[in-house]
Amino acid sequence: MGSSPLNIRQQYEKAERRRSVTIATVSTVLVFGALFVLIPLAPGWERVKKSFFNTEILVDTFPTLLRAFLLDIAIFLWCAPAIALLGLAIALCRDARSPALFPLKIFGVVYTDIFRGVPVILIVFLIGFGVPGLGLNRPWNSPYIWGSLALILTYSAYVAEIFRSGIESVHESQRAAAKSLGLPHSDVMRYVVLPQAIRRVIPANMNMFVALQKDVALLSFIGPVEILRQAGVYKSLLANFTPYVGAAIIFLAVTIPITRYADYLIARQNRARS
Amino acid sequence: MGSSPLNIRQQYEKAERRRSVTIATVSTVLVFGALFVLIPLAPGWERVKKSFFNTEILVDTFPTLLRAFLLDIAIFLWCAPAIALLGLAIALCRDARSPALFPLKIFGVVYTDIFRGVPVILIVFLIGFGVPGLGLNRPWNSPYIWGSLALILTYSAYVAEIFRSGIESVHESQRAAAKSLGLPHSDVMRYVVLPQAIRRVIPANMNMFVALQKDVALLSFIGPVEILRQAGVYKSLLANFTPYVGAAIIFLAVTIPITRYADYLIARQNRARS
Amino acid sequence: AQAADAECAVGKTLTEGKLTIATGNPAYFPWVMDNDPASGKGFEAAVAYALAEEMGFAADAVVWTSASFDQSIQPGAKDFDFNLQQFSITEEREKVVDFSVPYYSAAMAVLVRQGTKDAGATATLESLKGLKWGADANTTALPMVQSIIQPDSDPLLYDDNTNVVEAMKANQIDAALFDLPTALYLGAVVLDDGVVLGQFPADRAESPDQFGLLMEEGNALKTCIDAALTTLADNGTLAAIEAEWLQQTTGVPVIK
Amino acid sequence: MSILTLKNVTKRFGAVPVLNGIDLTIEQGTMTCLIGPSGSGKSTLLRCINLLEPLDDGEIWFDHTDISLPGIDARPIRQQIGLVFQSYNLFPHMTAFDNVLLAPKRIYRLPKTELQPEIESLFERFGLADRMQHYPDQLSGGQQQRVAIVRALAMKPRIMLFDEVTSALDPELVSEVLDLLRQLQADGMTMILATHEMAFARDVADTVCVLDEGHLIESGTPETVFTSPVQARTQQFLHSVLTRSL
Amino acid sequence: MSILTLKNVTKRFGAVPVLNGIDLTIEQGTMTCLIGPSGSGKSTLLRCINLLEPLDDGEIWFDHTDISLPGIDARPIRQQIGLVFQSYNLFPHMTAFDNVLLAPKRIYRLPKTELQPEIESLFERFGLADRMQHYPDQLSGGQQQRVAIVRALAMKPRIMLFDEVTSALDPELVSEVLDLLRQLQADGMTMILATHEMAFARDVADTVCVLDEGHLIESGTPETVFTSPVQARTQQFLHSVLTRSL
Ligand SMILES: Nc1ncnc2c1ncn2[C@@H]1O[C@H](COP(=O)(O)OP(=O)(O)OP(=O)(O)O)[C@@H](O)[C@H]1O
Ligand SMILES: Nc1ncnc2c1ncn2[C@@H]1O[C@H](COP(=O)(O)OP(=O)(O)OP(=O)(O)O)[C@@H](O)[C@H]1O
Ligand SMILES: [Mg+2]
Ligand SMILES: [Mg+2]
Repeated sequence: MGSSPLNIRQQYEKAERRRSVTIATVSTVLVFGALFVLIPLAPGWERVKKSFFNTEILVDTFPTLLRAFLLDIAIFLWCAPAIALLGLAIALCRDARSPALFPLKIFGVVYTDIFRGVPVILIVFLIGFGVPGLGLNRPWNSPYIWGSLALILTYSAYVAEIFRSGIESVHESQRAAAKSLGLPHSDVMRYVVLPQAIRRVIPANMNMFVALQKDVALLSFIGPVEILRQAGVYKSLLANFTPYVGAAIIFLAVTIPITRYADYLIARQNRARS
Repeated sequence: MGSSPLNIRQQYEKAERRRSVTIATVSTVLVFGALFVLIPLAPGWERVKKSFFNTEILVDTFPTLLRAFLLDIAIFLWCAPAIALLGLAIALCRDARSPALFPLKIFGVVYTDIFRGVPVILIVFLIGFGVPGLGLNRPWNSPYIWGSLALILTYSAYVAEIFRSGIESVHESQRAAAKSLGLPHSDVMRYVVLPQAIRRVIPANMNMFVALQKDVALLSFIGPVEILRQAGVYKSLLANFTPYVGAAIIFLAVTIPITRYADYLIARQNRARS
Repeated sequence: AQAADAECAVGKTLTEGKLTIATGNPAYFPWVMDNDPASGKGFEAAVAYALAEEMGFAADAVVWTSASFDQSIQPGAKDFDFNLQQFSITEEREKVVDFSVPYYSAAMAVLVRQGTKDAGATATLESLKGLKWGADANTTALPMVQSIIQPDSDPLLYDDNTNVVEAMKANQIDAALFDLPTALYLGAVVLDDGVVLGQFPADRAESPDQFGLLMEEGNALKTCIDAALTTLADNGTLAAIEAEWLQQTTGVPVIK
Repeated sequence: MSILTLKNVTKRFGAVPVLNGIDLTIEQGTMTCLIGPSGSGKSTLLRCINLLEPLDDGEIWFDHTDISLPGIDARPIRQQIGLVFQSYNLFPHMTAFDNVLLAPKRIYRLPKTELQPEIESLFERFGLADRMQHYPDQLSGGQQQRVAIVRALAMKPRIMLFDEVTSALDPELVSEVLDLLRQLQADGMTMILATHEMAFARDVADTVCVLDEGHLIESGTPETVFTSPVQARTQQFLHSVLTRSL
Repeated sequence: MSILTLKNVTKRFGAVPVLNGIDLTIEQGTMTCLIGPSGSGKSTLLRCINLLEPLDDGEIWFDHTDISLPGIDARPIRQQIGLVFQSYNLFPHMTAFDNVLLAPKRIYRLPKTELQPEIESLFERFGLADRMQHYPDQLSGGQQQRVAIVRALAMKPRIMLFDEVTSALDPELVSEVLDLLRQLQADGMTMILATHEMAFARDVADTVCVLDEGHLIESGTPETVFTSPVQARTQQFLHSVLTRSL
């Protein structure tokens, strides 16, 4: 058996694997080595390190940042369901096919155009500061309410487009099959199209909700002390940017697992489809 | 011919059309009527109008805002090609299949994870203030350069994922067909896979570039006076939010046509595929 | 007089019997020490308590809250009776909100790093023109830079003092304009090698920079506050607080 | 007794005519096979009969009603006219049983328990009893098509339309579906089939209709159409399809 | 004279065996048809011969080289072994001409002008001269498959592999592709075909091989295999496929 073809193949594969691991190790060591050796040689490294990578400040501020991040999570948790519902409603508006529902369709189009077209931060300013001024009294003028609404309106426009693409991806024959059984339009949607459409766009929506999680931070511009504002407060007090690095770390800890998982779901779906 | 079936159908369609136009008109009038009548009845409307929809201020500040927007466009114009190239390079890294190229693949994964996981604004701070602090001298420490780099790094992570999905959407048989002719891997990519992949992801990338156009505004946080900052300056000077409305109008004028066009391209592609 | 003033504020505050005062988050040295206005330490914190007392509120009737400039100029109900945060009084702002009579007249000062001074920058308009300028976009420093100094290249703008200073550290800008106490503090503490190059005197004829308390437009409390502030100014209390908390400003050359 | 009568049925997509004045009468209990080249309008004709496409002209009489009139409520009619497609038939997120259950449950608003025995007996009759709780992707193509047919039968239609129900199947799986069709024919179901299975058509059809570019160019018993077609176009079509497999 | 010899060819996907020790010898200038149920491994076998899949065991001798050795440069070998698939053959973003031109141009690094006459004559020979500047989606399925075959021929291969090149075609278009294969056979090309076209296989194949679950269960002249198969499984497969179309 020593020189059988099977053995040749296995030996070859083993050698290939060994070679690849060697290359991987060497190149990784080289790249990181270069980063760790070269950057500290820069004349301003000490200053940058003090300003951006100050361990002491990181340790001191991290717990508070983490606490502030709870507010991000809370805002996220009440916005996400609202966004999903509103997004779905608007997607259904845009999908309206009967000519009598044309105004709904137009409404959906205008809505998504406006809220996808303006930077989130402007919407947050305009709604977060504008609506309360219409004469609402506490607690109804809270920036939490109106800031959240700004996020909900903006993101539901994106989510609506995702739902719509999901609805359109359900093959026309599925609708035809359901209709040909005599089911009314609402049942066709509810039992046949939506269950399939929603399942398909879960990964895309997860990516959207990662983006939302990051944009919750924009609420800080109208008052709420969430993680970005808290980092900003520390930055001002300590004249040091390390708290931002701390915030970045916290964000990565949340967003990487979710994006990875969404990517995994998308890849699985693509495999299943082909 | 007066009562032929053809005529019945045409009459019916005409009636339907008339009905739908009526509904559309009435409901549009109702909705906008409600908005225009009810909102001004709110007790704070006068104040909100003065703060947000101040025609005088809008007219005064609009030309300057428009000029500031030229900076956004300039930054966009030099970032977009860099993002496309870097994104493509990283997508190719992630697509590497040979085990010897595994390190490249890992690099691609880590890169996209980090830059998709951290809010853009944090990256802008960290790179825009951090790198110049390493001791670069003018003009090499310019916030335009490093702020742009922050955008390029962030967006190329997203664009890379889009390119990757495009590359993966090219059917495996296309690669097999090219390989079976004896073409080397680089030619398979260059002549067969990429031309198809890139064409397919053009609409998705267009949406990405609309988002970039909006995020260029974040550069204002590290110095450049682009449209959002210019609006902010006016806001401070005039204690009035109308300039933000002006900025929103300018953004809409640019983003709506592009998103509409991208949506149209996507819809056409979907039709072609099914 | 005390009794009359005390009655003046009755029924006009946000919460009956309490005086709600807003300041920034964070509040900066030397206006408020350690970001803790309730300690009464720092110029503005001390002014706030003196004013409260003058208006008939005990120290424990003072409630602190925080509100940014944007929150303060948003139309509609405010969450504070007044906001003191080095707001400069300007004509345009007066159209949207109310200001009290001034409680401080700020000299504006030019902050640079030692390297810039070594390179030959001097306290003359001529020399300042050639520098690369930065400023806090939300303050009146920007119009001053543009109207008085008229620099050769457009200034870069930032959201707060710290970002301005960071841009200085990164060598992206040479000089920035702050009110004098802030400039002295940033130059001495935040920048390792900061130098206050010169100042524009507070009592200059055109566009003096004066800080006032910011209130919702038409706030009934305004007359009470103005009366109390005038009393504090007249009886020397304000001057005493200024002497205690703000550094000596002599020795900073006047820009020619 | 005729159950379905088409008169001058005409359909355009945009300006492109797809059906050009089709006249056709279907007798109760017969099997009609539609043959013809790709793109000749077979699918469109079936979709028009099922009211999935509105007509541009012509009439479709079902019993004593013109069901092609605009504005008519299509749902009760569709329940009487079953339609099974070439592919994408079953709802992939439901088990075979739920696929069949959905329409009766929603339309008659009956509880599952009441419908269950009847549906189960349908599954049993067509040899699918052990597949009821499977999802479509756990079934072979032939099984999927049979479940799709059962689903249409559960609404107790009076006519069944089949649109190339075997074209997407692996050659080995075709026969099990054709066997089911024979079984339905034996039960006396009225059926219209668009098909490329010439051998089957010749074997079991009562009438064969040849479509070409939206025209009904030939129609008659299988013997007539296959052995002595009148139209040159029919001869040509039959030649190109049949030379290979004979 | 044998041109290709498979010895004990074995392939697994993960733990699933797909080819179980196939032994097969192909003579120069013959046509071999692979038949067998769906999933029996026909496509996989062709892909292994084209070196698109590495073997797990066994040898593939092409002339006097074992081309299955790991680490061998597959490209010059693939140029000698053409492969045409069931579908997704042509590059949709190139004209028919450019599809054919790509490989010779990149591999021999010759200018277009030098290659043009030869390629044009290929197109002419197979009746596609007027389709050279069309894009694939402007061609019918049969024309696409013929261009794909021309593309493989342009590399002057010594063997051609065909993987169900007619399965995705409308029935009317099948014959034009089969005609082209007959033409190649007349030219003396060595060919291996995976196919469901039993009539064609019986007509023109020199050898018919029956695959079942990765085993080569039967192999011989068409007469032997179709009329008196040895294996029960072959009989059963032929029965299910042939009863319908006869
Ligand atoms: N929704 C549609 N919009 C526009 N044209 C259509 C539509 N559906 C079908 N057609 C066109 O109508 C013609 C007839 O199509 P149909 O599907 O009825 O043919 P068929 O006989 O069923 O063909 P096949 O055997 O390929 O199924 C074709 O030319 C087709 O392109
Ligand atoms: N890349 C792959 N990964 C895992 N399994 C595979 C892969 N390719 C094929 N198979 C499996 O190998 C078996 C043989 O597949 P193959 O495509 O060779 O069959 P076939 O005889 O060509 O069938 P058909 O007639 O349907 O084309 C099947 O069970 C298939 O699921
Ligand atoms: Mg059809
Ligand atoms: Mg195959």
